[in-house]
Amino acid sequence: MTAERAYLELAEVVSGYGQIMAIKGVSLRVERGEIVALIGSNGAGKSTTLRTISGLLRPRSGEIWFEGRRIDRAPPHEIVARGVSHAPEGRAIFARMTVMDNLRLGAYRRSGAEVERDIEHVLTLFPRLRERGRQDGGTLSGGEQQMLAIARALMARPRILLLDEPSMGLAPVLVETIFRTVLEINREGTTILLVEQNAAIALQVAHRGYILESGAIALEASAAELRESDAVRRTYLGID
Amino acid sequence: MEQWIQLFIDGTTIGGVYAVIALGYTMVYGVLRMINFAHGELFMMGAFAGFYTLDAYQQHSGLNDSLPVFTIASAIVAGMITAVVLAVVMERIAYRPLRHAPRLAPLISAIGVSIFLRNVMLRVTNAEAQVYPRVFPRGAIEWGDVSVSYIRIFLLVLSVFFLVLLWLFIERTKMGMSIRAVAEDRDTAALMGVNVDRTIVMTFVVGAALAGAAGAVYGMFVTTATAGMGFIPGIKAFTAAVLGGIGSVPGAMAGGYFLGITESLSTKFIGAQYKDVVAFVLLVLVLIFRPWGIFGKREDKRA
Amino acid sequence: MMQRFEATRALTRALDNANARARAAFDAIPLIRWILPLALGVVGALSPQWFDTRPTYALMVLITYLLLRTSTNVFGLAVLAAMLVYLPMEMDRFERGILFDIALYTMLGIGLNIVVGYAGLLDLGYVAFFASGAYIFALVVAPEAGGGWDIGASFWLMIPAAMALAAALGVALGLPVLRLRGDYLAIVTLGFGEIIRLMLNNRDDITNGPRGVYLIPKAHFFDKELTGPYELYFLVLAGVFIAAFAAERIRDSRVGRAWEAIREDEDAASAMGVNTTFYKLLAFAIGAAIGGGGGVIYAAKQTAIFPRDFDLDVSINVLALVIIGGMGNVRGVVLGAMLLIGLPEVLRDFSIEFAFIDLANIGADYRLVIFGAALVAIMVLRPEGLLPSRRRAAEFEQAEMLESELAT
Amino acid sequence: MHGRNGRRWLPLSVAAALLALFAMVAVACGDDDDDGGGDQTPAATKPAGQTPAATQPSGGGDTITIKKGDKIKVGISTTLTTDNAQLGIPIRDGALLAIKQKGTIKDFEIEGIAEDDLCSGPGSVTAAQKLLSEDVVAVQGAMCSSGTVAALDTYAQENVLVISGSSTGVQVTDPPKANFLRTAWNDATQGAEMAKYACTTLAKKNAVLVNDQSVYGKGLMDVFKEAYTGAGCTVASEEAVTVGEKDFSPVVTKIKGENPDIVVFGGFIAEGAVLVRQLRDASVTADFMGADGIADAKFIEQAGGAAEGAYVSRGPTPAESTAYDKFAGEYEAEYGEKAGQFSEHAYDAMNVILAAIEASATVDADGNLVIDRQALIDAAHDVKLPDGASGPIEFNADGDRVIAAGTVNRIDQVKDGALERIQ
Repeated sequence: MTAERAYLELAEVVSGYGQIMAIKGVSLRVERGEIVALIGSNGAGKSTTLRTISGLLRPRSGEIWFEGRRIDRAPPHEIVARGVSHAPEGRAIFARMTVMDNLRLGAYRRSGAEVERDIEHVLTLFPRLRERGRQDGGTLSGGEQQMLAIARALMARPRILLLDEPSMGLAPVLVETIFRTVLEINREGTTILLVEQNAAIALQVAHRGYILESGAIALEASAAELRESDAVRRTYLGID
Repeated sequence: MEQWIQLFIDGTTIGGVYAVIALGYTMVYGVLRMINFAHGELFMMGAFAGFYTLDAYQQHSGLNDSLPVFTIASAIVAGMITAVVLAVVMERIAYRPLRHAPRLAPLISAIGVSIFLRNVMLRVTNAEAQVYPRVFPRGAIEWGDVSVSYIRIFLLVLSVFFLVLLWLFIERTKMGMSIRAVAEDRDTAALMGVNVDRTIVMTFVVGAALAGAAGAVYGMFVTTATAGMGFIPGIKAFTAAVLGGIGSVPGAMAGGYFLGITESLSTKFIGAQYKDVVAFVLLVLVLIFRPWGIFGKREDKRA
Repeated sequence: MMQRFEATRALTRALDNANARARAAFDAIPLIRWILPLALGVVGALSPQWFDTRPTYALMVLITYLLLRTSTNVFGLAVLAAMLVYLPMEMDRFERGILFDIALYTMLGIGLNIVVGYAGLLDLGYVAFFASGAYIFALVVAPEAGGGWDIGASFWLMIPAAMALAAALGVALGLPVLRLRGDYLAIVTLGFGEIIRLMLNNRDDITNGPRGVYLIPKAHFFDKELTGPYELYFLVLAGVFIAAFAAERIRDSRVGRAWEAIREDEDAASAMGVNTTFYKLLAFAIGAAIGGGGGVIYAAKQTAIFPRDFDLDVSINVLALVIIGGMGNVRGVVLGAMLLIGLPEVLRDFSIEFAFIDLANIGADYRLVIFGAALVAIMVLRPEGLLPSRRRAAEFEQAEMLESELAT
Repeated sequence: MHGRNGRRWLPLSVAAALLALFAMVAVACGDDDDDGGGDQTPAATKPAGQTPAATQPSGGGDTITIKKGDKIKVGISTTLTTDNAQLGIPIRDGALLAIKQKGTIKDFEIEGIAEDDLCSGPGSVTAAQKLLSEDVVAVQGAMCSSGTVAALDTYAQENVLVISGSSTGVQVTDPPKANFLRTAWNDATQGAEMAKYACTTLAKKNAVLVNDQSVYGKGLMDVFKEAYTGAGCTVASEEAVTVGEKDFSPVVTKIKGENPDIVVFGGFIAEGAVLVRQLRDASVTADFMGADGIADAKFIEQAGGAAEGAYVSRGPTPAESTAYDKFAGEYEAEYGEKAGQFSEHAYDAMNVILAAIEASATVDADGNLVIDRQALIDAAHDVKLPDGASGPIEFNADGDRVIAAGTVNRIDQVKDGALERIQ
């Protein structure tokens, strides 16, 4: 154990709801510039992990470090201010607000002309959203909502992006579009922690991966190794 | 005919008061899914603050015969400040600890706050109605038999002004946007960097400022303040908020005016003793046919 | 600027911590749960300078103690029953009056608990049923009112009759509003309560209007006239036991499970084939019947009733005692009734005198101020109620989880 | 918990059985133990099958003994919380003033105990129970007619003398109660006198009646209407206002449309002042008339200038009386505030109580004060106070005041911001 911390580091984090602890001592590290995939089945604690990082849940014990500072006691809005942006599970679009308002909310902590520039930027990433700008968020299709969720998360100019199940419920074509954009975002310099049930695609874009089982890390390896691992193939990729 | 117009104006006046109070209910409900039963008491405290301000002026220097604009403004501001301070304190002490409690717990806590404030004021005033000094020149604009006094015009205009102001605040400002966001989805709003606690406090502040101002102006209109004066407008405004679709800002406005006008017209129609019956029957009917209120969103199943 | 923020934050944190500590202390330390009530009981019972109404106070504390301490075992209940009967003999008229009110409100609380606690239907107009029970009885038996409806109906006959009529009213009121949920239902029921009261006030021809119905004859138990709260207290007590017994039996039956399903997720319940309309109406009907029965006893004790007796405060009081006690169980209702109905009355005689402040009249003058503050304090310290049923406590945890999950 | 549900009925039913057993015993004992706490009051056994009206409480050996050195306790049931306290507190103070002035009866000090009756039936019953548990000799109250009607039964059970200074409702003494008297004027008298004055003396032939939907206001207006129409005048419409509301504009608009000669109001200060002010603001010029519910300086104060010219009926009063002024001066000297509209009636009621105690109490061999309850009630019936602050006081068999010869129903008019007697 060195004193040196990773870019994002979770150390023995225990967290959950009420008496029920959905994660029971998760430790993981994400280095700057990486895409790290967190893979696990339903109920393994993936979303809980992300919600704990972004401050929606306060860990019962353990530490979370980001850029050398502890963030596990900070409220969510401060964590956002430090550069952690979270596109939550199920997209959580503000259905009664327009697409533009959703994007502006993403840049809530900033203001001025640069916000408009950023909007322009994310709209080039997701051209589909441009057409929908005046529409209420609730009227978008599932894929559009997912795009909006990611776009909105980018509006905070995150240094790390937490993506929760971006592929959920989407047609394969759309999934591909979205993951292509994810890669692009990463190339622009944003670190990404990606939670996915669809391990195949997650491991294609990720550099490294963690397997989460019943609230604990079962395996850690590079994406390539995980893709080859028998256990992973059997459980998460389906044997083909 | 002229009587109908007069009744309509009467109803619009009290409806405006209901609407302004209803906004506080509906906004707090929006962000917290909680009925702030003490909201009517904020209105009452605003009326008292207004009274004490005007009374102090009168004791100190006497009130001029001309329209004392500054005095009136300061009474309204005093009402707002009092209500806001109280709202912030009550949110901190009585509601915030219950953020994750079963949903009926804050309701009871609010009832406790309401009983507390009402009885404190009863003690302070020795249960006597406090009479406002008359700051508005008596007189009215007359049109045939229709007569609209200056203070009524002021009240009418001010309620509309407040409603517009609030509308702009909610729709056009960043804080307003964060209130809408928190109302819709508290956690996601937090993920956007919205300080949820501060937004909730802000919601209380805005609602209380409106209620406090309404209380002070209403006090000038009816020229009395009593400890129990918040109760009936509170219930009516709550009804108005539900009528419009609770959680909906335009709904609360529409509901307030609708209720006020209905009450007023039914006084003529059916009899004053039945006006509340009419109001509640109407409420039931509206909700039977539109269970989510006039302006509410039907998808809101959790409410 | 930054420092100011830090200061606010530190203060906030300190408040949070203090709050959490107070709550933890209440939960964890037997001293507070058991020993303190006992000590309070002994001190209060021996200290006339604090409380004049000592037997009531002692009874309240003792029952509290028993409720907190024992789960339902024969011994505890026997002691409780013995005390409920014995202590009133030691009480004076006022204390018996308080006791009657506590018992009556316990009964109403049990009724409302079926609607709110079991079926999850927020009802702010429960007074409607209470009022209808009282008025049905009063109008039938009081010759002064309504031009002599005196058909010589016995009090005992009127209880089931009024209950049945109240239940019918419950169904009638319930039918149009079943589609409504949550707070919409709350305001509509509130509206119903007010409509009933206003109609009682306005329809002079039937109800004698604001002048009320008076000279209501006393109930008789064989040859014994039930003159006042003391005698009727036993009747209410019987009512409480029957209602409690029925309520708990129903809760644990198939009906109770249906209610639970509806409360948890109405759509899911409906999808599973639960006839939600029927079960919701059933909850209204049973709750209304109990309220109506309470109304009859109330009218008999009061001998004069007025529309104003049935205002929104009654509904709010009953709801508040159910929630403060801890929704979904009878023990909580008892405790809630004692606190909400008993406390303001016992406080009448509360006085403190020290140093330069003369608080001799603190109880008489400030009892409602204290009462309001106490409501807030209880809710903040025990948001799930003082005695939540274990099932409910589990739900509370779950609710918290759902709360974050759904980000309401 | 779940697993034990099935067995829960066992303890419950055992408890219920025990309870039933105890209850039977207790009810059986109840006959001899009517008031367990009251060592001073031996129980009164009541004949079985007594009529519900309980107009003739059993008297007999029902006496109160006050030990040497103890105080004579007298109860005051009035409203001390809620908005109605602005009526209730001056009532309490009026009654307390009488006690203070009296000082002692047969060397026994007198203590007034005020309880909050919330101006409601249930509240008044609770206050009655409280006062009885304090072993009061007699009670001034309850404040509101509904409260008195509801609480009288409780008082009758102990045969306690009750005199109200403010319950004016017709039904309070109809049917009459043996233990009840009042120094307040029966609305039946007052309403009729008001109607006569409005229709005949003022010659205002067309009236709108407004009541506050209370026992008092509605009752008074009903009596008024009957007498008024009986005298050949017409009631254009009957309106109602809700207690606690402050904006009566729609009602005012409606009244304006009726264009009456006079607006008659049955209710109290809070609503009355608001109503008259809003009438004047809407330039309704009809006369305004109210009764003792608004006969108070606070009405004028709260109405601003609008009360000017309003008629206020105050019940039968001798043409010349200095008694009220004397009382009002003493009241103000004592409390630093003006007396309320029922203060003098409460003061008189308390004086009747004190006079009756003085007349009926005896000191026994041990130096204890012995008061026979029935004798006290009888003595109260016989009390005559020619110089009562609210006029000469004498009671008829019903417990209502006798209208003394040479008195007329007093009507005041607001002139220059003060009530001035005009009849």
